[in-house]
Amino acid sequence: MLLIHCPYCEEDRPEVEFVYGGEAHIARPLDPATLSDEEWEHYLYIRRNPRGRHHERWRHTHGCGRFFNAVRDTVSDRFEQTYKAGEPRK
Amino acid sequence: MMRFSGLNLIAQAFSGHQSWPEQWPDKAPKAAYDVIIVGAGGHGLGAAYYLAAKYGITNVAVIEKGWLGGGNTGRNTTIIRSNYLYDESAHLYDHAVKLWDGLSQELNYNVMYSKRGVLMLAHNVHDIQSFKRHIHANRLNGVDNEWLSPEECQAYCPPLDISPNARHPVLGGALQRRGGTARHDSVAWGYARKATALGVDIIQNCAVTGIRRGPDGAVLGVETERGFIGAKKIGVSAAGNTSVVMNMAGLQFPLESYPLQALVSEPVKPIFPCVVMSNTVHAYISQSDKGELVIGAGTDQYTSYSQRGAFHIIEHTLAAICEIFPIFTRMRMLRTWGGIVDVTPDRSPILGKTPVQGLYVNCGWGTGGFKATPGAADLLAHTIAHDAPHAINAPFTLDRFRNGRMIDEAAAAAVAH
Amino acid sequence: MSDVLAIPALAVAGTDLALEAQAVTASGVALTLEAPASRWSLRARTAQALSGVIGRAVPARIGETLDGIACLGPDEWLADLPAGTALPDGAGQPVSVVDISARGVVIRVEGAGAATVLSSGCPLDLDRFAVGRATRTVFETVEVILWRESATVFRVFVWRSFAPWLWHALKAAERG
Amino acid sequence: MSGYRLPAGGRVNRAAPLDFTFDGRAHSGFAGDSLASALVASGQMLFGRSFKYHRPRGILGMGTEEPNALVTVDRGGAGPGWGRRTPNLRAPSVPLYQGLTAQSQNRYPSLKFDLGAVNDRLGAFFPAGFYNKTFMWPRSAWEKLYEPAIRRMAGLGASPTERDPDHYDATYAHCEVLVVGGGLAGIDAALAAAADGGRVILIDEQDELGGGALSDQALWGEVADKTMALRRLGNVMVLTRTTAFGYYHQNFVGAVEQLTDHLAPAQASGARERLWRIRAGEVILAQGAIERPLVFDGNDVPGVMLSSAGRALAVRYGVAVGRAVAVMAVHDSGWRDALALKAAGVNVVAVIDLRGEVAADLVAAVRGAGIAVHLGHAVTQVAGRHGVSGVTFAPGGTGQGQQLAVDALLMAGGWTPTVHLWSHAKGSLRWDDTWGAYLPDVAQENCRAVGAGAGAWDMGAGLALGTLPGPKPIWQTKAFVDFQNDVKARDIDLAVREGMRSIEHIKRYTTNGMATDQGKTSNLNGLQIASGSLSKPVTDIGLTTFRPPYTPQTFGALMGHHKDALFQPIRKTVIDGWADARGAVFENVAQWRRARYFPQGGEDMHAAVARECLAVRQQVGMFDASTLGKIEVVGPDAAEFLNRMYTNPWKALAPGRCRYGLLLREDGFITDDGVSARLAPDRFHLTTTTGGAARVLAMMEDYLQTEWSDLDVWLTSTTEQWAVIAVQGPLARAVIAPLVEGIDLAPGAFPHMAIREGTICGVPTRLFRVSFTGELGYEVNVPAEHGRMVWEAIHASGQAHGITPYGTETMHVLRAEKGYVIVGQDTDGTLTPDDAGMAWAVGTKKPDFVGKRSLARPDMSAPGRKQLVGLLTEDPQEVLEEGAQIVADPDQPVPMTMLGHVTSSYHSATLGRSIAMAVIADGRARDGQVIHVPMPGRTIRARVSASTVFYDPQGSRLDV
Repeated sequence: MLLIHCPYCEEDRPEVEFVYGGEAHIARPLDPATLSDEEWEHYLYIRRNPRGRHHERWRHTHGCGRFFNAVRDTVSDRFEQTYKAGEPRK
Repeated sequence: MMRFSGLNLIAQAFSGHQSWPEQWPDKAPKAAYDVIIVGAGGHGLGAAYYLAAKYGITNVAVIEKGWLGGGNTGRNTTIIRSNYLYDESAHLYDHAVKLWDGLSQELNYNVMYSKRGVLMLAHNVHDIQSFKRHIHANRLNGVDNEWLSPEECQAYCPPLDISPNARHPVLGGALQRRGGTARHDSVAWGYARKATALGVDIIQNCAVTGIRRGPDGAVLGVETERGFIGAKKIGVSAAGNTSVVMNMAGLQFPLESYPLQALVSEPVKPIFPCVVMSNTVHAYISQSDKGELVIGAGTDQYTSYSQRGAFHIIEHTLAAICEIFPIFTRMRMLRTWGGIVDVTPDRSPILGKTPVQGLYVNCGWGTGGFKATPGAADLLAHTIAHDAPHAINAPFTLDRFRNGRMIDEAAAAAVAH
Repeated sequence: MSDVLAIPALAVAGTDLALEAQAVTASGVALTLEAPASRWSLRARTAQALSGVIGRAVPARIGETLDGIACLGPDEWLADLPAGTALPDGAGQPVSVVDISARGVVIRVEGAGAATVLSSGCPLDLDRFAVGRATRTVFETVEVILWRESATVFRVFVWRSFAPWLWHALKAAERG
Repeated sequence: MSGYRLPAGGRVNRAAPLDFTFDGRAHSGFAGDSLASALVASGQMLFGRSFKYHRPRGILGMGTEEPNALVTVDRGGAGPGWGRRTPNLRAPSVPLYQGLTAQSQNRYPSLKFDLGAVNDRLGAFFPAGFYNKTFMWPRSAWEKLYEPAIRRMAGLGASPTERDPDHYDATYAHCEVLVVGGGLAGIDAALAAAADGGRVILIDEQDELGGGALSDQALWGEVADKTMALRRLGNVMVLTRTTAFGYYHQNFVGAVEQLTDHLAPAQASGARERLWRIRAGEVILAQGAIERPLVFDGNDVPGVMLSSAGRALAVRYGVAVGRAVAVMAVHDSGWRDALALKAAGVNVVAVIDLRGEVAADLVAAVRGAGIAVHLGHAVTQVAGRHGVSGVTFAPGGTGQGQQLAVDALLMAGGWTPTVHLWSHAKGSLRWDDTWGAYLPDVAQENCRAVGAGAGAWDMGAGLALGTLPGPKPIWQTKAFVDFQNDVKARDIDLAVREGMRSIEHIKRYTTNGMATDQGKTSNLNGLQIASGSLSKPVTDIGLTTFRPPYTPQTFGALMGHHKDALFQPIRKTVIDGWADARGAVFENVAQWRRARYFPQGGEDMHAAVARECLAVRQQVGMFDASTLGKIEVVGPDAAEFLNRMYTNPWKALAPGRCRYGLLLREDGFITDDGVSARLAPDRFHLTTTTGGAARVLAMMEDYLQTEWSDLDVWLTSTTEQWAVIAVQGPLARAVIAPLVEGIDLAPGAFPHMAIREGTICGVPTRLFRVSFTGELGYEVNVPAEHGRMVWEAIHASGQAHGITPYGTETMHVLRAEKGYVIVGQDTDGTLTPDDAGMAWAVGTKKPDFVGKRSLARPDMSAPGRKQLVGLLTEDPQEVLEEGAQIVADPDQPVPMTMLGHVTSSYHSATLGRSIAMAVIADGRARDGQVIHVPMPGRTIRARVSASTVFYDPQGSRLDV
């Protein structure tokens, strides 16, 4: 069970309080109608899925309820840092 | 290749088994091949074998960063079935089941395909509706799958608790009698042995570090830890690592890689005759020929390449097993392990050509790739040989994520009221 | 042995867990169901914004409590006030005031071993959970809000339909 | 001396004798004994049969490494169908208690005479991997003959076949320092850590602290003093009989504590085992080291065992392992053991060491104790089958042999540091030549290893060997590496010859290290042998990965609380008890249980549902809809937010009015629906499906927080705040009118699809005028605590009008008669709004909503998509099976081209015939066409209706 630092609660909390939210920093296009099918496919489905440093979303669902972002190494599963939603990519 | 047989085994016994040859030779890579397969799991080795055996392409290398069969092939719970809902899936998986039948003889290697039946339990009205839909569709597709009452389920699998007081009572089940298990390592080894006998090179401990493309964009070969190896065509069968390999060719894929755990109990005398799956309770169990209860757990929620999962997944899995099979609470867990499964948005595989000329892919099998091994391998070989998909894998293209023609078995089983 | 008989009975009861008025865990901690109260889920972008609308001071830091109001998240508060208390509904204001008085119940866990009993299913380090703190968390798979009233009293807020399961899980906690 | 019990010594309590049975024979031992020590004391050296060849086996070790002496212990049942039998327990780890009943395993008919031992005679035909090479002809024989035979041979002990009356406890724990291993190194680490004042947990698998020191009488005093010191500290928790089995991410360690299995069943109360889920700041691993067996011809005869086991038996338990004992050593520790045994009163006759030179003080001491010394020699042969009757040893293992009459032989093959947990946590390892083993190197977690497990303990010097040198070629020997799985040195050699070059392949091919001991005594020997066969250094062959658990752990302990009634919460509404008392039949829907129908006087479901349906159509019915998901959406931007989420427009909805909302996923497929009401300009009361409540709330939070965080709107789940009672039927108004205050129920004042707030039975209500039946209807929302009271009041008020409670099955029929869709039944995750015939619910003028862009993808509007339509069977009494498949041509060969399937199908009592809904390719264009439903043995004909509305198509019954 991972131990995750919630940037809102400012505490390390157990993974079972959190829900994983997939890759971070994929903003929903402001005007989807103007996107090509390929661009829309990219938004919906294409993921970096890197082996190594991964920017990802978590939600402290059973805690403060907030989504936030994290940088985690997908080989060691170690968190490098977590930061609040809306902050720039670290 | 020395023929394997009971007689030969007896003959060898009298000479102390001193004359068995290597099952596959360890080869140094040649400068170039007609086809390179990246990934020496069952799917990749099988593709090499079918390229050589069915399509006459023998100048083939299978390149593996670790040891052959060391990825998901050697880490899964070996369930084989083809009772899928959609025509596309049913045809795909049944192609595999047909190849499983006779694979031991074809490879002259006993892969121990055991048609002990796969029983999927229904626990609520929605399950019944969904299973009946599968059963009818399977029947009209020529795939066996039949409905059992709770009492028939228990007769088929005596340890099953069918008490109506259970939290999730068993309301019936769908049984595919041709479903079952096989011996996972033997599949990889059998393909490796037969493929190498036909001229295929297997190169282990040789990580691919890049895919070289020519000015026209077509593949030229792979960069590896042991230097560049040329290839006219490259087939990627790298399971959880597919995204990484595809990145080397400049492609981003609709894939995410998740940890998936499994476990076995200590070996006990035969008690569990079939394979039982319960999607509602999240339990998957069979008993190996060695006597261990083989139990599939769920995926962790986050992407990972660590081949390691969280303990609470194991807690939930064993609670689910004991809910359906309360007699097993005193059994003991012997070993857990993890694999990396690559999951597509519709949880169906991608099997076919890629936007890069000469680059072919077989990925996205998620938690269910083992059962498809011979079928997927054959279809990848076909696609590579003809530079065009077979009719069976034609629907499993990348395009579907653009045009919306998904093959979403899980969505078809949607739960809501 | 009584426990031998009790467990099969529980299994047969299966779907029929019910709350008693009061129970004692195996390790001697008393469980009681608190009387109904007036409870709200309060939401606003800041403590000040909320405070201005409801006319009460609210804690600004997550986990803090003040006069029956707990800060659960950066924009979320739980008000747990005496039955019959009224709050302005904040109409037209950038706040959300939602009555949840009936949504759940509060199980009071009381005794020297209260933290120990809760630790049977709650993954938080309760030794480090100060008196006066409140937080949303889980007990095994069930979401709860934990509010530490004193060294030996925890109040566990849980949605109504999960309460029987939680009650019996707490009752079953053996560690003494 | 009774049997093999030494006249004095040991840590057993000779004043507390205990009776027990093994294979039905009575024995006795003392408190403090393990089953193994008590049996050896009774002269029992044969404990079990090996897995593959059924060879007779004794004990190899006296700890968790034991591969051979596995037994079944039966602690008795609790009535018919309940039992406490546990297979595969390691006899050395089974504490003795009064009345213990143990059985040997994997033998038939008896331990001494086992028919399965024929496998041993035929062993030459069953080398490693033999099953890959045979059993293939004739093909049909695999299923009928070979596989059943192989499966019958499987397993060791027998699985329990009865339910387990015991229960299991679980807990979380937190500490600053966790020490795993309670030997002196662990005790010292715990004492040092405790001095910092933080919380310390010390875990040890044995029933008392001390570890290896318990086999060294000189250290007993130190262990006792330090244990006392630990117990006096307020910040240290000592857990004995507790095994740390797995080391997971960020210092999360799983451990299982045995609570009652060491007690006689009559004394045992409470949970059997407790799962400890520990989060530690720092982990200190003090797991010690495990002695390695020596690999030579005959090393598995009962009576040949690890030197440390002989020592533990003598020193800790006061038991002589034999009348005349020899030690075969390649390591100094064997010499020390010989002296310890001698001191304890065991007749040690010789120490044989392959090394030509051994520390002079050891040699002198051993000689001084009257023990013969044979340097530069190796045992080459062991006489005896069920027990040792003598050994042959020779210079260099190959010279002229001499015989020695002994009945026990101890093997001192060196030590393997226990690095299992270290490896679980992905710590790296380094090869150490002096230990001939891997040692912890770089930790990935805040973790360190101490003591023998870290290579930091003086075990003496020695050799690291693959096999002892012997006179015969390897393929003629029966020199065991993995004792339980019967893996011999020659199997590893064969695997290498057949091309297995990695230790993973060798392991999988031979099964070396895959037995219940998970290779604790076999891994390193296997590695050394493979290294020799491949002529490559050990470090080039790799190391198999250690995976949790360290030792096997009970399913029960790992599932913790989640047994029986506590497996998963079952959610019930406040009205559930009323339904239960009236004999309702329930169904599970998501986590909820819901009343499905209310049979009366022996009715079956068909009859009950028909009666309930007619009551609603003709008079009035009441239905518990409390499980519907509810979300309160509040804030100035509430309407804007809903407008972006749902397919249809929301901004113009007037307060006091309701609207049906259709929710798509971003991929364009329907995910949920529900009727929602606008209570005020900035307040909405949403409903979702029962199963979709949590999913919809999570999805909405996601968009709100991460895409549209500028909107001032908040979401609150109110599912359980409100009990919901649907009152439906032409007499619905008459039923509720007497109970409602503050709401004008007149049709003009309170039309269909409106909401009003007032009171009912004196409690506040949000009263919806909505209908999922097609009749005049209300959904009475009241705070849940009043739900039961209001339900009963409505029921009482309805008596005069013939009110009938109905369940989900009737609800399904009524809505199907009206063609209302159930998301998840008539739609699955592959239908668009147009597919479901709900294009009307899509706001075409809205520039965007969740899922809109996906609907414009080429395939989402391509011809041939499956569409939801009605179906009427030609035979009106034929009710189609839900899930049945539909074809155009029933005579086509298999595989058939299927057009779609039946999603909902019922007998409609109202219409006096069957009705169905189906999704069919180009369904709406097939209006009036006959389609076919092929069932086993027959085909059913039905006619397509583009409309799914079978009853009151004008909706006239709603507007009354």
